Amino acid sequence: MNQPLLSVKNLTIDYIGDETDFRAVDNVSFDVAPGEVFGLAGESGCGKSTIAFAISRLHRPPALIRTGSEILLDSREVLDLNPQELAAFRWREVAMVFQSAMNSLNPVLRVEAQFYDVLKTHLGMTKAQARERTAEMLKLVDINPDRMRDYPHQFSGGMRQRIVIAICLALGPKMVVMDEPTTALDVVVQREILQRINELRKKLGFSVLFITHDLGLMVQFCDRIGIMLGGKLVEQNTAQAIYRTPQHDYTKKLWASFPSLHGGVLA
Amino acid sequence: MSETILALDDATKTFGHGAATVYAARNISIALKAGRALALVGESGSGKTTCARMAMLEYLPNAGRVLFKGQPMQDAAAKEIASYRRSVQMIFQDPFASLNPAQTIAYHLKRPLQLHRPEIGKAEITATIRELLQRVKLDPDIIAPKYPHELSGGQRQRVNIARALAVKPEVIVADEPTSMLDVSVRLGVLNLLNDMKREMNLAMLYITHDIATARFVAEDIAVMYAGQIVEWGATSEVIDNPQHPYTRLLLSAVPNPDMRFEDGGSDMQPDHVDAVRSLSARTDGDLIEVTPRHFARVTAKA
Amino acid sequence: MKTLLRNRKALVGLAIIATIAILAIAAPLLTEYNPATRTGRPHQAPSMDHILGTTRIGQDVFARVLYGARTSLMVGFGAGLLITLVGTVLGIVAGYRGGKTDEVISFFTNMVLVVPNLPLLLVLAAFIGQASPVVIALILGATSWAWGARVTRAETLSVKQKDFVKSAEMMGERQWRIMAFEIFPNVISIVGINFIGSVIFAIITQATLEFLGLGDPRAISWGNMLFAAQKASALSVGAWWEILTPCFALAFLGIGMSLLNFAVDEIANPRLRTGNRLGRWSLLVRNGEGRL
Amino acid sequence: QTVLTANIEPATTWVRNFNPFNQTSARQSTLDFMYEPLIVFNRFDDNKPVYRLAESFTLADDLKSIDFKLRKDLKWSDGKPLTAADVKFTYDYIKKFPALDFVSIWTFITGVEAVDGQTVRFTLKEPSSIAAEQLSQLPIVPEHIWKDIADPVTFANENPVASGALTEIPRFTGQTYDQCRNPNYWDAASLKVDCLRFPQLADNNQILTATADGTLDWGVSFIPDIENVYVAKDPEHYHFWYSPSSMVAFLFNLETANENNKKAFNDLKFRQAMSMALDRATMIDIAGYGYPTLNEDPGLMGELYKSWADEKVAADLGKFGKYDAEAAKALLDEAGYADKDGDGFRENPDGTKLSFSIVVPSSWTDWVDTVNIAIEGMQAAGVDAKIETPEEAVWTSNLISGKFDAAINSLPASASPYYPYKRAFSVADKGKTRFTAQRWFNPELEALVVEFTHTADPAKQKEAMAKAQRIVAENMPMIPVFNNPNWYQYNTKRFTGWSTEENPFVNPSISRTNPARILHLLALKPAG
Amino acid sequence: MAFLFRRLAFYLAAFLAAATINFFLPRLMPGDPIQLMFSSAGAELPPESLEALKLTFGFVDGPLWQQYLTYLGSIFTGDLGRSIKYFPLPVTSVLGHALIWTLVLMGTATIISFILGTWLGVMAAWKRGSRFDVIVSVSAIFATSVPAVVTSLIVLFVFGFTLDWFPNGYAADPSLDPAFTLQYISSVAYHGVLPMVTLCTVLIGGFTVTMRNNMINLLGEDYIVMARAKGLSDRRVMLWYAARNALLPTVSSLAIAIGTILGGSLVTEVVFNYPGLGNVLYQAILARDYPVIQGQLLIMTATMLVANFIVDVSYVLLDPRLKAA
Ligand SMILES: Nc1ncnc2c1ncn2[C@@H]1O[C@H](COP(=O)(O)OP(=O)(O)OP(=O)(O)O)[C@@H](O)[C@H]1O
Ligand SMILES: Nc1ncnc2c1ncn2[C@@H]1O[C@H](COP(=O)(O)OP(=O)(O)OP(=O)(O)O)[C@@H](O)[C@H]1O
Ligand SMILES: [Mg+2]
Ligand SMILES: [Mg+2]
Ligand code: NI
Repeated sequence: MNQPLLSVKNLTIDYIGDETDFRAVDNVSFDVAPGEVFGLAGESGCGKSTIAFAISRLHRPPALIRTGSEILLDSREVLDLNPQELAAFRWREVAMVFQSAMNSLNPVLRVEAQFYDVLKTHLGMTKAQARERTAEMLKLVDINPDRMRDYPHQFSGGMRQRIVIAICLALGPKMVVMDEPTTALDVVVQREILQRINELRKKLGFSVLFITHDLGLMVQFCDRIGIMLGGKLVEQNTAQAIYRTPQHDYTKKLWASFPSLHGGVLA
Repeated sequence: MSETILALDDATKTFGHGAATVYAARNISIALKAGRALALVGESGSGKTTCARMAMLEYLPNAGRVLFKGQPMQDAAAKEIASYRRSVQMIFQDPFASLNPAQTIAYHLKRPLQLHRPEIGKAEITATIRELLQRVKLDPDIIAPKYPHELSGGQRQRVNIARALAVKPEVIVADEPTSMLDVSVRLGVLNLLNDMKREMNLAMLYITHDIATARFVAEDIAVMYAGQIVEWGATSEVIDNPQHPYTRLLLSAVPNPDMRFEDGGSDMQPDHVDAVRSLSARTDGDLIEVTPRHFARVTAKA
Repeated sequence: MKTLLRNRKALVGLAIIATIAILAIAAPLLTEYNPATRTGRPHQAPSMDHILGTTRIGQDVFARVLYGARTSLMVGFGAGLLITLVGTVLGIVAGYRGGKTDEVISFFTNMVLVVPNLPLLLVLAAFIGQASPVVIALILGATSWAWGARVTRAETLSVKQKDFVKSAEMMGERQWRIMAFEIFPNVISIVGINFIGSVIFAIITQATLEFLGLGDPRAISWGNMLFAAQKASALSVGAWWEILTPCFALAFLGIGMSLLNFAVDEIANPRLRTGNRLGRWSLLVRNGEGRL
Repeated sequence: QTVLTANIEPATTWVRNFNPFNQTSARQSTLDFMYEPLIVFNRFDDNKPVYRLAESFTLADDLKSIDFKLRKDLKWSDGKPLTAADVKFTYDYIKKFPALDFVSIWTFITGVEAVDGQTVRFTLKEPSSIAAEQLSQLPIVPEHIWKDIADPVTFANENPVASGALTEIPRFTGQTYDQCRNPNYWDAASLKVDCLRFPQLADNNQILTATADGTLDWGVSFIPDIENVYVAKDPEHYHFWYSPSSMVAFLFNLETANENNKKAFNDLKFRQAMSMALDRATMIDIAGYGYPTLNEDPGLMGELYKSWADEKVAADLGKFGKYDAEAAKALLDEAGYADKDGDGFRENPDGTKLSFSIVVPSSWTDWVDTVNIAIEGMQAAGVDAKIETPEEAVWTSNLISGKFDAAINSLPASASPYYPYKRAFSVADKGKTRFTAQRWFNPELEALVVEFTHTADPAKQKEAMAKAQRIVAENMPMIPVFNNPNWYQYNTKRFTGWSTEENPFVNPSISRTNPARILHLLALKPAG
Repeated sequence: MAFLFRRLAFYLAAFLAAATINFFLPRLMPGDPIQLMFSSAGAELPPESLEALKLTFGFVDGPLWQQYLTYLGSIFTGDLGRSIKYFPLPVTSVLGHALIWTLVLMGTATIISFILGTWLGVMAAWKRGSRFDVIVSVSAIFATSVPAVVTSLIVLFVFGFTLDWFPNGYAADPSLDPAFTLQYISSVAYHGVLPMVTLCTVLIGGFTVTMRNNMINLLGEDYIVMARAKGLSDRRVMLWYAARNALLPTVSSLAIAIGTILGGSLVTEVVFNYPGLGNVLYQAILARDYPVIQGQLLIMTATMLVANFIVDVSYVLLDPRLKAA
């Protein structure tokens, strides 16, 4: 493998409690190559989102990234960035789609304003320039640019999700973190969106860190997959290997719990 | 063929009025039979829950009937409703929300017994509760005194099932019973439902958006879109030989690890999807029996 | 309850209230003076004989403040209970029953909410004339339930949506049982907040009414102490002990109740809880054991 | 310009109302200062008449009519002449508008006529020796102004045309107003003060502040601990003098609805015992800061009407007016009041329960304290007395309607005991004023009171009063405890000539109830 | 829009109901103003003049329903009768005058404490757990829990009496005439300091706490996290995303707070002898000045209704989600 884009090393994250701490991520290491889709799977609460947050350094107290953890993006230590560098780093280099994209748009701001925010902060665009760029991005995700003056609640869930993705791609980031971007959507919409992302990825060449608990979907979409259990990364391999020849018991168990469309149970 | 226990007959339910009328369910006819499960699948907002609620008499259809053993239930007397309540039980989607956080598991199981099986004496209640918990493979000594938040999602859903079974129902309505559960425990719950259905000869309405689990649980399947049933028939028949474009679209969108996006898994064209949607949303046309006991809605080409 | 005791704010609040309650109960042991009678010369400054001095006509301020605590606590908790009871019942019934019942109750609730409370109470107290603490508690109960009813109703509406209520309905549970056993236990934190808030409100309002001379001056209470002190121009003649003592007593009790209020708030809404962990977090960061 | 700052009435804001007929809402500086009385009777100088608008009066021998002769060349403040026609107009006017007749003068007179430009004659309903005093209470208003006023009842008279010393209002705000010299005042030569200034003071605290910092020259307020709070601030200039004023007394409702209590209340021995149970010295000392004057006279004369007191009455019955706890108990024992059921309190001789409350307005704290001390004494004597503190308005209406057991009450000060007796013991007033609250009436006494007004001979008057006070003292319908002080503080920094304890030439109060305040004002002159 | 109409209908109904209570309440109070005046007017008023007084104040008793109808009519014509205590001023002018001062005092105090309290709440929530947060939260608790009576008395004692920095009463120096002069306005400001400080202390805690709690709840929202992920400056996230949205519920609490404010200002006005509505009401109650009490309650209720309505409207305007509904 050539030089990885993202390299997470020995990442350990605790949630500090009143008396005891909770280790949400335990010594996790993985790499994501440029243009690659890396999937993180595991059951609820195993620490997937915690990792995603750490990459953009979005954690707030009481989350604590333990000393010794490293997150390198393009060989730059993300954890050492100062506030200005961090501000510039966020969204330009790593953008993020959240678990509930439905709620990640500010309900009282027009869509346009939420684009403008990013474009102005990072590229210093004027309103007019930003509008142009917004239209461009919306077209990319199949949303009529005329609707940019609408408020989020006027869009359906799938549309909102696509808007978030459009905002994500507005600056052409090197990496997009997607934290269960489609859980709330039905399969048809889910499929539509993932296909769109796949196309864009091919066109724009960003890497994706893809988080979901749907293993079937993950195998379809990802190049490599990491399986998490209780904060630990228990298995990491190419998608096909995870599918065909799971090594860890937990991975096997996961597959065993999927009823398939055509047989009894998968695997 | 086993007897039909509960049926919706040409039931329609609307919300709002005037221009804002939403047809949550339109001319729905379904029949639940003893020992068989009917799966309702379809995208979010297609009216699945509405059907379930009508079946539960939570609200009455604006048009059409709810038939319980052939008896229309819309204007049944309170007494009949009470016996209906005892015969038709529901399992909810969210195992967190469907148990009262302020009451113990034992309480949850005790209430239906007290309400609907007065023949069970005080002393026997505890024994019955133990029995119920054991049946859903939970350890009564550990689980009964606990509060819902002390249980895992899978355990909670089992408690829900036990509660539904407590009154010895004839019909179970399960609205997405596993969608909130972790993948690893899903199958266990589905297996349990399957077993119960067989052992107790229950009629079951199984609602899901996951066609794969529908196949696992249900003998029959009905596909809904925008408040209408677009296709229904035996599960294997519908999945292997889909007739309606929306059913096909739905099947093609189901994640399939055997098909990488690169390998042609990404063949859903937006134009095609839109076309299917607008076609499926049309309200003209009828359910036509395509092959024996396999119906699909046929709409005249525009 | 355990969570309550683990909360530092709650602990301090409870300690304050307990202290006041104990002082009030043990009043006869702590002072030999009768709070109602003259036991010394007028306006004696605090001394060994009269720890907090004497009032204008020579009553012992310390004795009065101790016995006055009984009144404040009694009115506070009595009225608080009443307000909460009415508010909770109306709130749950309106929220759960919906429809006409809700419309009627909500109309009254909103109406009571838009009539300014203190002025109304003032008029009511004047109307009743020489409102004794018990009467004040009663009129507070009758006029101040609206806020509680409103929040309880709102909370009931959200609890009502929960599947477990649906489930109970489909099981054929009676309405009152659903309200009492399914809904009530789940709005208990709101009821708790309402209760503590009402107690604070009742204590403050009683003191205010009495301070304005609308209470029964025979009652031994903090509000009356303020009223008497103000009447005797205690500030102008430099008898600060007469006016500051009830002031601080009221403030102290208010703070205790408020702390409890905030604690219950935090327990009901864990997001608000800060607790110990942020301190521990900062410590760990300072020790270089981690960062963000 | 010399401006004298005074405080007459507490108020939260001044309302510009100088309608002299309005007794409740007009500014209290309206009468006397703005509308000159016909005559002022100086209570502090043997009730001698001081002639103001009138230069003399003549009472007919049969006491059935009275003539007032006005001074020559009197003028209204707008320069128009003031004549007997104005006086006649005024009395006819208030007959037409009974709402203006605040002393019900038309129940006292039957007619008024202007004999000539300077003389008016009133005919009286009954012979009265005090007609001049009665008739001097009402203001005289200018006909040329008032005849055009459609609704004199609500008329606020914002820019008064009047006859008194200070008629001009150059400045009036909600928080202060000035009342200045009448350009046409007949007695301008005597008036050395150009303006009176009245700052609005809402409560004791504010009054106290304004008094203590020397803002006020002339004050009539209760100041607690005055030696320290006021005098000590500037002993050279700040003074006070508290002369006796209205009498404060306890009373029992002889017609109370409570039958058991009624028995005791109607028992003279019970009333006398209760009187002896009252520790008046402590009341004065504690409740009154030592300011009131002791009143132990069962005949109600006290310090105030000392000159009218009959020493024999005091000698015979005086002991019932004095605090004597043991004697009180002994008298109760003797009368048969004993604690038969062992609850610690005495019952009626027939064994029925005796228990009553003394009502007192809640906001009158000094009285509340007084009642508390009274109750201590009564309870010590074994009588179950309690306190009840309704609001002032309720207290008043209960006293008037007789819905109470026992009360504390006051009788205003006056020139002679005639007024208190008339106020308190006229059966015609029953249920109309709070002064008859005790509901004790005695035809013999009433006859004596009438007799008093039917003679102008001081000796006969004194004799009537002596008889009257013996009846009162024997029956003890009221239990006097003290006389309220006549609150009065004065500041000699800017003005001198004050009425003082050493030179008490006039009632020093500036309040509306004292018409002699105009005399006081005329005596003041700028200091230095 | 339909929503607003419904509210409007409710407000009208509420107003009528409140007006009815207003009518009956004072009439049920024991003791009447005439007797009260009569008793305090002293001895020289003979009992006969009681009738004269009743005439003066128009206390001629018609049947109750007739009085009620007249009263309802008078509400809509704005003629609330004449005050008894401030006779013969019409109630409207008594209240109008007081209203100005209450607006000066309450308005300023509300604005100051709303802005300051909101700002403190925002900062405290943002710096969650910091020393700033601890200090602000604790002081807010203290401020909210101390009754207005106590606060005003202590403030008066410390700054009015002991230190003597500020006047103990009045709305302005009585020796100045009301005018738009610098001198008069600064005198108003100087006299307003203590009551203002008191009111602000009473009010600010509530605003701070509400805002802090709202903020904390909001800070967990996905769109806030997303705003941070977008690389926006902290300031912008705090103000444009969090504070703005957190303000919405605060605005609605403001309407309810008006009631508290009225109550708090009543006590403050009484303690500081400030010539505002609260003080007038208090005096009117003591004097049984029914017309003023009635007018006063009416005004207060109307104020509350208008405030609520403004909040309703602004809520709809501020929150696009509600526009659709
Ligand atoms: N603010 C917090 N304080 C304390 N514990 C937390 C906090 N946030 C998350 N956790 C805990 O950390 C663990 C990991 O959480 P995380 O959100 O990363 O899980 P996840 O894998 O994303 O789960 P899901 O699939 O449900 O989104 C969980 O057990 C959770 O309870
Ligand atoms: N109480 C209601 N009031 C108004 N509209 C409703 C109501 N309940 C459902 N609807 C509408 O009816 C339609 C069908 O809703 P329903 O809940 O039956 O869908 P569903 O298929 O169960 O969806 P999901 O998979 O999200 O649960 C939706 O458009 C929904 O918005
Ligand atoms: Mg997650
Ligand atoms: Mg559903
Ligand atoms: Ni009473």
